Amino acid sequence: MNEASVLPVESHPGLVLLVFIPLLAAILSVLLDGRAARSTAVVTLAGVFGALWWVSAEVAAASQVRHLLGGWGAPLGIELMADGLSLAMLWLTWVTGLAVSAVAPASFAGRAEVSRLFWPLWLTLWAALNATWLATDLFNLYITLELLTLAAVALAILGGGSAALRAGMRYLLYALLGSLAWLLGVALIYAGHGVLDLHTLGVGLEVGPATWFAAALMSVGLMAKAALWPLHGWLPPAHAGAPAPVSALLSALVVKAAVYLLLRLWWWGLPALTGQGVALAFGVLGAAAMLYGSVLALMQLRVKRIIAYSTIAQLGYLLLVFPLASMAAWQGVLYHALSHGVAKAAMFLAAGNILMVVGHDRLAGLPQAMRARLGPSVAGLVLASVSLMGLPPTGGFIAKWLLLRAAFETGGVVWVSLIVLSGLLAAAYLFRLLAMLLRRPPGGEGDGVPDAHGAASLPVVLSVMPLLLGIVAVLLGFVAAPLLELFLQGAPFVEAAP
Amino acid sequence: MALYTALPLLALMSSLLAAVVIFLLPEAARRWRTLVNVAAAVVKLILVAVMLAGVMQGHEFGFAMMLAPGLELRLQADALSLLFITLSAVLWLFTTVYAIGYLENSPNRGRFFGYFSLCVAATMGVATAGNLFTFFIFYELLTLATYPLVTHRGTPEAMRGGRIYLAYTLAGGAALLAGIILLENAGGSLAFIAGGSVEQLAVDDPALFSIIFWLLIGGIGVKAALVPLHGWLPVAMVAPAPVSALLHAVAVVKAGAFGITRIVFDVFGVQTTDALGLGPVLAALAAVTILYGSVRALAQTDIKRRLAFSTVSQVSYITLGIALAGPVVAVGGLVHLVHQGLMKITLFFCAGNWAETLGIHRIDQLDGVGQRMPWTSAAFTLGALGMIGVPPTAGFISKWYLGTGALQVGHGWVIAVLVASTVLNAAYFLPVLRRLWFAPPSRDWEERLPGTRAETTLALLIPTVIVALLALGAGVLAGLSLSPLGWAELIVLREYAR
Amino acid sequence: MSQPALFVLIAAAVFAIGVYGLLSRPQLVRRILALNLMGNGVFLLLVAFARRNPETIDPVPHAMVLTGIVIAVSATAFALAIVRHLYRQTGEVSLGEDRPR
Amino acid sequence: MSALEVFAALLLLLGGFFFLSGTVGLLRFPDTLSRLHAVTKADNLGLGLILLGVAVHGANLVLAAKLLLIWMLALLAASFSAHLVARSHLRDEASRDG
Amino acid sequence: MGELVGWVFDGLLALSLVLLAARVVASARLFESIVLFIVFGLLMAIAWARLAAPHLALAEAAIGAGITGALLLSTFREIVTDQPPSAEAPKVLVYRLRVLMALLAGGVFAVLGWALLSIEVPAGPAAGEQARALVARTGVDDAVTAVLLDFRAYDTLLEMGVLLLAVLGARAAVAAQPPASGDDLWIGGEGDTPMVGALVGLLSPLIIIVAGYLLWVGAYGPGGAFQAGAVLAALGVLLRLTGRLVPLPRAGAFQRGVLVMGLAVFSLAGLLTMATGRAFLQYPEGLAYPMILVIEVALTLSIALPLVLLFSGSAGIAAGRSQHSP
Repeated sequence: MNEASVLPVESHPGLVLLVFIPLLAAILSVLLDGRAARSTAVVTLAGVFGALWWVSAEVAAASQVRHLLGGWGAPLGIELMADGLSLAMLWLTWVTGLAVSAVAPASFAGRAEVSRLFWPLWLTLWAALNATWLATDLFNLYITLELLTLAAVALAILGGGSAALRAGMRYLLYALLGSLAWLLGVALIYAGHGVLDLHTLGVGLEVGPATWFAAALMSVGLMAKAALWPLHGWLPPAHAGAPAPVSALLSALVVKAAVYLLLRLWWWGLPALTGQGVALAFGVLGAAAMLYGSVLALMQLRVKRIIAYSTIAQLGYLLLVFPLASMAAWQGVLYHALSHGVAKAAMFLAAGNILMVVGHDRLAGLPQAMRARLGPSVAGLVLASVSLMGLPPTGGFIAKWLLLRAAFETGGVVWVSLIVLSGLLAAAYLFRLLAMLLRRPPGGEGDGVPDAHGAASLPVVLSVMPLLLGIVAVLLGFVAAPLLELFLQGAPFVEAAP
Repeated sequence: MALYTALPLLALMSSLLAAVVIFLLPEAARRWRTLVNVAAAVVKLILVAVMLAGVMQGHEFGFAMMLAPGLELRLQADALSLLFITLSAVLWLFTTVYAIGYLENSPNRGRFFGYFSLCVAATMGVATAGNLFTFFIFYELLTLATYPLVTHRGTPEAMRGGRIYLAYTLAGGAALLAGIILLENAGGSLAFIAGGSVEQLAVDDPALFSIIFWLLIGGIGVKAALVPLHGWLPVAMVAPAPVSALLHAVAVVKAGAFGITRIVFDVFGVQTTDALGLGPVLAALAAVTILYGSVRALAQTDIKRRLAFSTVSQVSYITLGIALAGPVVAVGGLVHLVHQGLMKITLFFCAGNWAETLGIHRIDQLDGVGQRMPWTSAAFTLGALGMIGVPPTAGFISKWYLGTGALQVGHGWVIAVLVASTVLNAAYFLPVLRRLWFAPPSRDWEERLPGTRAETTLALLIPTVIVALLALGAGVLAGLSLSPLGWAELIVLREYAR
Repeated sequence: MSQPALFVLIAAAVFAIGVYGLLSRPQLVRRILALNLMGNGVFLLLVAFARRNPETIDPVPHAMVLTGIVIAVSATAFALAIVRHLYRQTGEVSLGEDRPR
Repeated sequence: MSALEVFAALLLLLGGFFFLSGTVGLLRFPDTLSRLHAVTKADNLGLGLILLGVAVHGANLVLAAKLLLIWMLALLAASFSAHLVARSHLRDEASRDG
Repeated sequence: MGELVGWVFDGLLALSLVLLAARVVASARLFESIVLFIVFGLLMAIAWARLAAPHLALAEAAIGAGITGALLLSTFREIVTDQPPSAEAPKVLVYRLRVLMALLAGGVFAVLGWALLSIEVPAGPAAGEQARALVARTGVDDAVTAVLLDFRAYDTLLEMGVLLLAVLGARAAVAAQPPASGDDLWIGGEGDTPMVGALVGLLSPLIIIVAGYLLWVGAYGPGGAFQAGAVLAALGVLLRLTGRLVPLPRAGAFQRGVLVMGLAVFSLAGLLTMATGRAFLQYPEGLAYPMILVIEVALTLSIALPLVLLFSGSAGIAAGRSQHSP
């Protein structure tokens, strides 16, 4: 009985640091009450980068790195584990975090209380995200999910009016419902298996009604948190109503945590259940999300709403790994998660700038935005949109290519048409937005709209960040080979024979 | 040495860098922008000349990098690429000068020239693509870069034109993508190899490869304006004249025709295409397009719309030549790639000169313009006679090779098509010439550029005259080995040498 | 029927009642109450199962529920704070249909 | 069953009876003050008897001490809450009358 | 006989729980629902006791029923002062929807019940068995405390983060609409009587003693940081209600320190063990108990303060005397 805990397993300190550097920074920012936020952020970013580099090197060498917290190990203790998938999400978190931390001081300038609260909330969110990417314990994941929920909702209502409060409340209700469904599933799993560790569970899975029901409950819970169709209702108001840096975090990372867990749960924890029926069910849900989100995005009149509905649609892609179930699909989904994250962050930050300068984000007002010298923001918006449509030469294109290849290999014509159609719909709703930027303002040549005044009030870092992220989204189209090599460590599929 | 073999990349970067620099320049920096534009065009011309010399001596130029597992970005310069590169590099220089003159004092020039350069970079990429994957990347990039040019004026008609253009080209891109991945999935090589590489596979599964062929041709045919995929071309005429010149002569339509050549020559191979029975069908489609375009052109009263339908017709000469499996007919098709470009750009420059100088847009306004603007009208006459195919113009060379070549491989019906087309060409061009030179001046125009010493500004006039002379020279000097004809013969020799 | 089985069923019933409450009562405080009921159902379930073998009571679910109780009170407090401020600003205590402004 | 156990059981039953009557009073009496009267007195006594019963059953001095402490606390709480309820009732009446 | 009594008792308890839950949901008046929910929590505490989970009984009584109840009631006081129950008669559609929802809930019950009863006792190596087997190797005797602070200490640590987030989140809700001056913060202690002062004076030391006892006893019996923290929080609520503690719009440095102390001490302890070449929170031999005790003390305070702040609805609190006391 005891040997499990005395096995000489190397516990890599890097994993712990990845969670605790942001957490300690959060503690510090509560203590300092908003002072020295920049230095805290810089140190945190540097620290997490170092730890991430360290862990990445290990994963590249050993495909999987673990840390047995308390030295106990599963099934009694809690383990942290990093593989390629975790690393992909950890790096995405870091990049998004860098962008958000950079713009936050300027974005919340002049709003002391909001700024005071933003830092501890965001740093805790970061710790919770990293904890989620590394967790393998079902109950521990319940706690990280709650951390994510509370931090995300608190950030979403930060500094908003009653609309933001209402949206946040709706988000909270969905998310708490999701947590409870997850917890009930965990209870059922524990009752039937006596273990909470995903890997141990996956090895000794007992297939019975309780396990099936638990799997369904946990999946529904995660779907509510990931705003997967038909549990998406909370997302558009919450993401569209939050401050721009927060929207970027929510869209790029927080919803993805739930999808990530969906993958972890089914491919690691419940491999024996992940058969045809489940695959088809998730495939259909993904397809519904892709089409529904796209069509609704086409109907929106506000920039942030379009971006928010686009998130619903884009998350649907991630579910395609279930029906396609191949290495190519895994690569595609992984890369889609990355490039979507970066692109979404860029778009929300750009939309935030438009909102700040033009005063609203109605589509009809965008021609003025062009006049207001929002050049870099708009350029970032364009680059990110191109990536989101899956057009070359961007990360989104590589992802779409890999997914399509997988669809041809395994899925057949239905999935192929779905991906193609969804890409065209994305192009439709995004070009609807971009076309507005090229349109001649109604007032003819009148240059008298917000103009230089607006640009002057926009700090450089805010103005440039969307462009930088957009460039990253494009660069992702060129570095996929080395990135995927790292991020495929420990993937649940093997490369198909050529 | 590495730099020397990477010349295709450098040629591409010369435009790409120019695009980036121009985007970064402030709107008011007119001189700098002009300098960058012209310098980039000249530099590229030099690079292309070096490559041309190299290829003549049998050097190989290539650059490759892995974008994702199994996806290689490959640029290479072979004889066929150089035919296209040289055409676009030469014409870009003149179009740039022309565009600088044309857009004098109009708003958003920075944006215009940025996308303009991007567009040429994409064309370079299409021309030097070493495999279908790379081809697709630049093919889509071309779509993205041309869209803002089409909608440049920002008027409702421009936006509508842009929308239709996008709908066609993006749908075509999707079909192309599906075709490429299907080809890859069926085991075919994506690399461009003279003589094709799918012979054996196609014999094994002719039905599948027919589908692939039509997906590819369908996707590319959109840009080549193959009936019934031509609908966007007349609508896109709302763009400024240099853009139309670019679309019709240098970039978009040519990229389509070039792509069809690549598919037939270097993916399927002429023999395989013919063996599958695809060639004659494609040729028939091209023939229909030739006649349809001419008939529609006849009915247009707007100069640019008439020219647009003329393009629909003329570009399919290229397709026709490629589709019929014979060396001489292929030479006719390939050489028309260049000839049509030279002639059509002349015509569009003339149309632009008239519009810009006298505000003339309709054919019935042209009465007696030959007296007011003799140089422009003479250039137009040269181009029009070439289009009709009067000896010894370039158009005559093309038609001669097409006709004799078709007879050689037993497709006598092509002669009938050529004759009918020539009659129609004459029917829609000769009345214009009559109005220009022989009708009494109606003075139904407004002088927009008073005070210029020549008939119009030199920036407009000089490129027009030069390209007209080039068009003439291509026909008269066809016997030289470096003439378009000589080069086309070299390409065909290599293709058929196999 | 054994004692754990009885409480397990009760837990299921309480959870189901919570689900009904969450769906049928739009008033926000009531929704929070319903979520708390559901949580209590899950807690009861865990602890009842921990007692399946009367001699060896499983301490892990007890620890889990203890953690769960604290998390539940945290989430409830946060939710109630939002409700209070929503009421202060709008006078509403339920979420209307989401209308994009 | 020993005599002690029987005694304990009797005490418990008696305590239960007081609780019951207190509750009946709470439900049946017409106004706040008389309800308060019923609940506080009967419940405090009931709780005391029950705790005494448990103490007798447990036959352990430490336990008995703890139970006594609990009863004291309950008495304290009950008297204060009764006081506050009565006070607020009187205030309500005063505001209604005047 | 004893078994039968147990059965009857369990049966009645179970029935009451279900009926109360139903009533909480169905009651027309919110106040009634809240009060019944508190009663439900108390009965849950009894259920925990019946299920041999004394830790939970204590925690439930203090937190589940006590603090949650106080929070609900104070919210009720604030939001429903002048709101009569909706006079609008429910429409037919609403009834139909309700039937649908009831069917759904019934379905959940049926499937859940069926799934639950189908569960077999797991055969493989279960976490629980290991936990009991390895308690001796931790610094504490109580298995639940061992799980909370050693085997699964990481859970407990992150849970402190949740509590912290709740406080920050509540402040974020305020930041959405900053109060004009701070005068809308409810002070408490209206209508104070001399008796309240006497009660507070009597209870305060007692409660502190109880909290200390609970903390200390956790090492080998039911109790521990959570229960102790909840009891302390109850004292805070009492003082807040009677105006002995008054709200502040900002938390001072000391309170901010207490707020994160548990999290900080816990994290630093873990990092310290890691710095000595062990796994995170792998206590060195012999130092386990002292380390756990230090952590627990920190946790207790960091549990109590957030709960009080959440009840108070303010970012900070300060000592103050009720204005109305004579």
